[in-house]
Amino acid sequence: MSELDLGAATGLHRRTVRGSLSPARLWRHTGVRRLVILAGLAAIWQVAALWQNNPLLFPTFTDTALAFIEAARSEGMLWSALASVFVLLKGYAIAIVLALVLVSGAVAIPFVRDVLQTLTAMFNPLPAIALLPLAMMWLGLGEKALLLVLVHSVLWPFALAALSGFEQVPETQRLVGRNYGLRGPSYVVRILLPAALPSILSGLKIGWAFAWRTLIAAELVFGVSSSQGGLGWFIYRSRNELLTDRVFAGLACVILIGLVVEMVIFRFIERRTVLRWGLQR
Amino acid sequence: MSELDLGAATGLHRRTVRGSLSPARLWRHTGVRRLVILAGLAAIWQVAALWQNNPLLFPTFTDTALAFIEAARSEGMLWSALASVFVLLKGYAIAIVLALVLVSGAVAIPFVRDVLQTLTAMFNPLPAIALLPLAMMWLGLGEKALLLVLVHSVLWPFALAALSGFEQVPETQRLVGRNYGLRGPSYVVRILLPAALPSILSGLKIGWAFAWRTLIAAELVFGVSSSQGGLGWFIYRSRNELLTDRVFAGLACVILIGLVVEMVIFRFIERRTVLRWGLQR
Amino acid sequence: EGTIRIVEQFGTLYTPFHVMKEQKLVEKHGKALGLDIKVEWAKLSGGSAVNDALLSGNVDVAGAGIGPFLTLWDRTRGTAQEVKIIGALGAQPNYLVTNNPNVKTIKDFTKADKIALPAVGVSVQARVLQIAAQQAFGPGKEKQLDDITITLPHPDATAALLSGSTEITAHLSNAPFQDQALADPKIHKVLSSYDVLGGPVTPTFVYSTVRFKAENPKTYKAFFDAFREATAWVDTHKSEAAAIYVKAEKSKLDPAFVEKVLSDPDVKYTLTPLGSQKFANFLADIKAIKTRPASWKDYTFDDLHNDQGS
Amino acid sequence: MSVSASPAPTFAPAAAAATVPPALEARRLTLDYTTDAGTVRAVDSVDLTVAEGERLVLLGPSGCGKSTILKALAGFIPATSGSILVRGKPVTGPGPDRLVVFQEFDQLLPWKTVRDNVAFPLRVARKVSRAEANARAEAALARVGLTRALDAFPHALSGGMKQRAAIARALAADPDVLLMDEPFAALDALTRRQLQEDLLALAEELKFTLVFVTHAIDEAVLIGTSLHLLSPHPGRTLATRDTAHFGLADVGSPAFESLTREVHGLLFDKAAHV
Amino acid sequence: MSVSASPAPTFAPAAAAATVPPALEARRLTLDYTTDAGTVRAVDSVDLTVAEGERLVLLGPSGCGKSTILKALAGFIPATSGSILVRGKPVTGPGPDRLVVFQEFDQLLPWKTVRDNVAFPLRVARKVSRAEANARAEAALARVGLTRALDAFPHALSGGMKQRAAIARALAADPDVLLMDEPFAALDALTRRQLQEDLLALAEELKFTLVFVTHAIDEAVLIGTSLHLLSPHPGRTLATRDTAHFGLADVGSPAFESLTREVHGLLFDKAAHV
Ligand SMILES: Nc1ncnc2c1ncn2[C@@H]1O[C@H](COP(=O)(O)OP(=O)(O)OP(=O)(O)O)[C@@H](O)[C@H]1O
Ligand SMILES: Nc1ncnc2c1ncn2[C@@H]1O[C@H](COP(=O)(O)OP(=O)(O)OP(=O)(O)O)[C@@H](O)[C@H]1O
Ligand SMILES: O=[N+]([O-])[O-]
Ligand SMILES: [Mg+2]
Ligand SMILES: [Mg+2]
Repeated sequence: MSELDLGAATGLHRRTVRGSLSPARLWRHTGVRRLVILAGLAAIWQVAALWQNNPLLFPTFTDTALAFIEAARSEGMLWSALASVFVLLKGYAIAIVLALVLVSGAVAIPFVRDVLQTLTAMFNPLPAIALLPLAMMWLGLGEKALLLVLVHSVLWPFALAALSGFEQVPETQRLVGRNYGLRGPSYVVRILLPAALPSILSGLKIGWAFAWRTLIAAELVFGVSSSQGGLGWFIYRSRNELLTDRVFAGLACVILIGLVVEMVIFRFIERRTVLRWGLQR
Repeated sequence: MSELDLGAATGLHRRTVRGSLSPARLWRHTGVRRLVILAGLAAIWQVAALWQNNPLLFPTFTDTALAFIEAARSEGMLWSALASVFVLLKGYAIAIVLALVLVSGAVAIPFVRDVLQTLTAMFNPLPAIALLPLAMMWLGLGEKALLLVLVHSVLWPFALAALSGFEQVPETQRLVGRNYGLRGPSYVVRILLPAALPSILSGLKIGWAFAWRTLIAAELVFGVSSSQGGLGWFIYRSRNELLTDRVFAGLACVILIGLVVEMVIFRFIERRTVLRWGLQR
Repeated sequence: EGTIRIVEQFGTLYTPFHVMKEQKLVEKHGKALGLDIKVEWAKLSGGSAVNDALLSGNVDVAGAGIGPFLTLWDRTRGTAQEVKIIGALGAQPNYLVTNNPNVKTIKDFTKADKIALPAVGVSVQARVLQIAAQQAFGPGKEKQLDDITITLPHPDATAALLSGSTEITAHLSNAPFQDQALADPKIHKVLSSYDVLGGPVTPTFVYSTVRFKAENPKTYKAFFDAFREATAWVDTHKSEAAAIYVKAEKSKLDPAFVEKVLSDPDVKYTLTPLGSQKFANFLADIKAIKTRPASWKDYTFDDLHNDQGS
Repeated sequence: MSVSASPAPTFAPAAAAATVPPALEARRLTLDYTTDAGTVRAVDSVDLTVAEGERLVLLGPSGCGKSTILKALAGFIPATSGSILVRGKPVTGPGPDRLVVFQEFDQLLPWKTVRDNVAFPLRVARKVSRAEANARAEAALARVGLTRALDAFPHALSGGMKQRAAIARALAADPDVLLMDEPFAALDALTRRQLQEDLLALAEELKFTLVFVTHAIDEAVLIGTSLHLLSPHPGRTLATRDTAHFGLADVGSPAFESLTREVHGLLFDKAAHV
Repeated sequence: MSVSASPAPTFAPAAAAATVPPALEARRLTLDYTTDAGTVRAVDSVDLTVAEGERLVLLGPSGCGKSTILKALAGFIPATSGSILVRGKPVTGPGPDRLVVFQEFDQLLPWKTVRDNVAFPLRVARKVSRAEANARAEAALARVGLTRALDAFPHALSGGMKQRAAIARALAADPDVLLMDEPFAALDALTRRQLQEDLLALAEELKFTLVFVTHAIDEAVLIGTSLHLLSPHPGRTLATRDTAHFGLADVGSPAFESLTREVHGLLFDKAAHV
């Protein structure tokens, strides 16, 4: 009984592992391994940049780090990043919800699925530039247009991943859900979503990345109607002033946010869900 | 026996269905449903454009169709498209192979997996603009730099999808493969790849779409010495000259290619594999 | 009446706009006309985006290069959306700069050179180079150099040129990038757009729709007066203007450097279009626009018709 | 009971039982699978009737269509021809009135602990509170000997433990009709006998109607009130037998043994395995 | 026989068999699963020896660790302590010399037809041509009665058909050591008896070594040359029995029945189900 007493001891157990300090144990800790990898990459960067000796195109890691600190201190780069993150999260959330609604419709109604697959095949390859005129015409120059572009960049790939995940749910688990009388949204939420969680998570990661790519590209065109701009605008401005170390600092900020989201949020969700449930190794 | 004679009769059976012409039967044919959906979308487009009455921002479907024919005839738009497709396929193929190698390494060696996950979390959110200085410095401004950007845009999302697919392969199937002595590449090719095919296909679709997005965006920056240039350049040029109907014609070309790839190639693969194997509904 | 939405882009040429913003000049002139004007400023990058904003009715007044303007004017002529120039943002040369010591004139370029410019074939810079090629190699040879041009945004092109480690050996540039490049002794000027177009050129214009002016005459007048005042002020207060620029753009550039850029003897802050008609004629020659304007006044509001434009 | 259609209630108005339609009824039920390559007939014109509180056992060789019939009764597979009636009404789809214990090991929801899996149908039905659902789940799991695995996730269970959890889930939900597909196949003799006893006791107590698939003939005779024997693929009715009079006390008795032998003979003596 | 170690070969140097190391040997084998919440001991200090050509049957209640032992012998689970030797050499991982028939229904590869699934290990081993592999696959499938499903994909098979295909796959591959985990649990009585007979005949013919898990005690006595009884979770050795002298002809004989009853008693009489 005590050996199988799963769940309860989890927190305690982890804390024990964390307490010890032997190198082998430390190495087993994901965070530690990641730090080592990051340090390695930083070292490679530094050496490559020193060797190229071309700070206008490729500043060193240390220069970038200094520019980062400087920009964070005096330029409010972190506030710009925060502003970007807010807009991004808004667009991301809208896209995810919309995609889940569409995909739920698609698994329930074959015609909706045809429509969704057609729309995805059509719109997914379109670059943001294609949407600009329409976004401006219908939504003006503000955040709404930016959100449209963001939603476009996240919606289709996430819908593809989610639909594929839903369609891979093992037959028996579908039958179990329907056997208990689950239908419509509650069937999706209580059966398909958890069963397809590995694919959903991979779709969420891909969507997250593309939201960033698009936001940074789109902030150059949009969304600076008000006083400040986001991180994309910071990068663009630095680039226009040939402050390459600041451009890299802005990109490093994107990278850091990406790492935090991946290592803290997504890892946490994975450990708590798909890994714990044996749905993913 | 005859009832279970799977496989052999497939082709014949389909042809029979295709031969008949009752509306209900026709409707059951995916191609027909798709055509109806496309016609509906075209009609919506036409009405919306007529209602907006702003041809410089939003040309009608018919104007776009005329511009398409005109551009295909006298502007060599289709040749531009072909040129784009070739470059795109090159970058796409490199990225897919690279991703599969990395992901195979990641499933075999935990440390490689850490590295891959870290790299993906770091680089996936970076927009193509971030690579520009490095691409110029190391690869010049020709096709190679364009390929670098393409590979970047496909590699990370596809690696994410493939890794997630590999990690979802049911334990028993893994054990069966290893039981027969499969290891390394042959284990990946003969067990993981087919077992993870639904996720791989969704990753391929996402990668395909993003290759297009990136190609069109990147042709504005790279490799366009004025003589040639692909579809992206055609779109950009038309946009600069405010020939909006031609911009839309160029985008329609992207859409058509996307539809063909989805409905002909991907559908075909799916019907022959994951649907037939019961891995996906 | 009472609201005006203005869209600007990035660069030192937009300094009059910063001054208008900083000193609330539009509001001031509005009050003089008995009008409380609400001014909204937006910032976009790229002439296409600016034109889209104007066409979609999201802005009333736009600032963009002569190329995007003439294209838009050509496409909207005779429609409800017809656009005309309110005024130029100032005369400023575009330099062709190179780090290849062998290049003295554009005839010296070889296949080994690459000339960076924004949007091969269609940008202002590309047109200037084509006109220069026509002058250098003869009629019909305007595309002589197109094969060695390459599309690259100004910042990247400047960085590439300065670093000297890429194939880019020349750049048809813009302020302040050309000034930054020329600060490096390895880089020299090959030609100026002033040479090509035979005198000062105003490369960037502020324009609006005919309808906006007709429907909002007072607001328009307030803007025009403010614009004129700001432009005159910048032309005479270079160092204060530089400070305003640095502040407004949160620029990291040295204010002294900005002042130097603004004070370049070739630079003149004026509303009067200069060199634009030659440009329009060239576009008409190569059929990039359908209408050949009889005079620069065809595409300019009548407030400036008494000026010595070209 | 014969192979022909059971008497419909309207034709026997005088009989007391006739006013109550049977809990489950299939008339000339034919079931096909559509595959890539055409149609596979799995079940061919099978009639069966299960009155309220009765226990019908399906017996037949591997691949003869037992699981298919069960899935059709549950409402998952539409009849190609013929009809399925639940309390006299045609089946339109699955529902919690007919709970299924599937043959597959992966029928537990991987994202729920064993306790939550068992409590799940109760929670979905919203008939009881969370605490009550958990209490009932724990009681059902104790019955199948899984108390030590309450908080485990399904992937950490052995095959037999998974099946036991699925059985507990169905029993805890207190359904009108229970459809069980070889539920005891993966269990050891002792557990199997215990669960057989439990099932019979519960059937007496809760009066649910049961359709049960098994390969063990003695289990069939013990569990069922009637047996339905199927021919090899495609499944057709071979014979039916009334076994209501056999109880736990009769196991091993001469009558029991002779019926077992008879059924074995019916199923296999003339069966030509392809 | 007690829970202590079985006599290791080194203690009996005089015996002729001692020069040939046993095909499979486990010494004080302890197996743990590491989960989210800590370690679960599944198997505790089990010793077993299977000589070349012998057939060891593992018997024990559900969840006692039979499948775990099998997976460890196959090389999938490392020993927490103790050791596993194949022909005297420590096991380092899985290999085609020890083919496994798993307990799960999803062990067929979904992307291969039944024929290709069965031919797969032969193709991987590269010992035979494609035509030869297919011929052997078809022969093995005919033996388990699956000729009609040669070209079907696994998802279109019934549970028992999947298990039969998996059995055919293992038999066709002609392994040195065969590890079978309740292979006949989903089969009807006739098919089961046929496959028991086939398995015994093949074992005589091909002289493979077999480790076999079952819940049916009579099947255990019939198939095995020795039985290994395990206690409930965590699995410890309860007893071992030599059953080499029982053949098909003895089924139902008094000696057979008495051993069956004895084993039942050993397994369950004092077994305290949690
Ligand atoms: N999804 C499917 N697609 C096509 N054919 C199927 C499918 N499922 C089952 N069949 C076929 O239908 C027949 C009946 O299958 P079913 O699962 O009902 O058999 P069963 O009686 O339950 O067998 P078992 O005792 O082996 O579980 C089988 O011969 C099988 O080939
Ligand atoms: N992946 C796993 N993670 C954690 N614990 C496991 C895992 N697999 C099995 N167990 C535990 O190990 C014990 C032995 O499991 P095993 O599958 O070997 O049992 P078994 O004897 O084969 O049972 P059955 O007859 O039910 O198949 C079980 O009590 C189970 O709780
Ligand atoms: O267009 N992109 O999102 O890369
Ligand atoms: Mg079945
Ligand atoms: Mg087991």
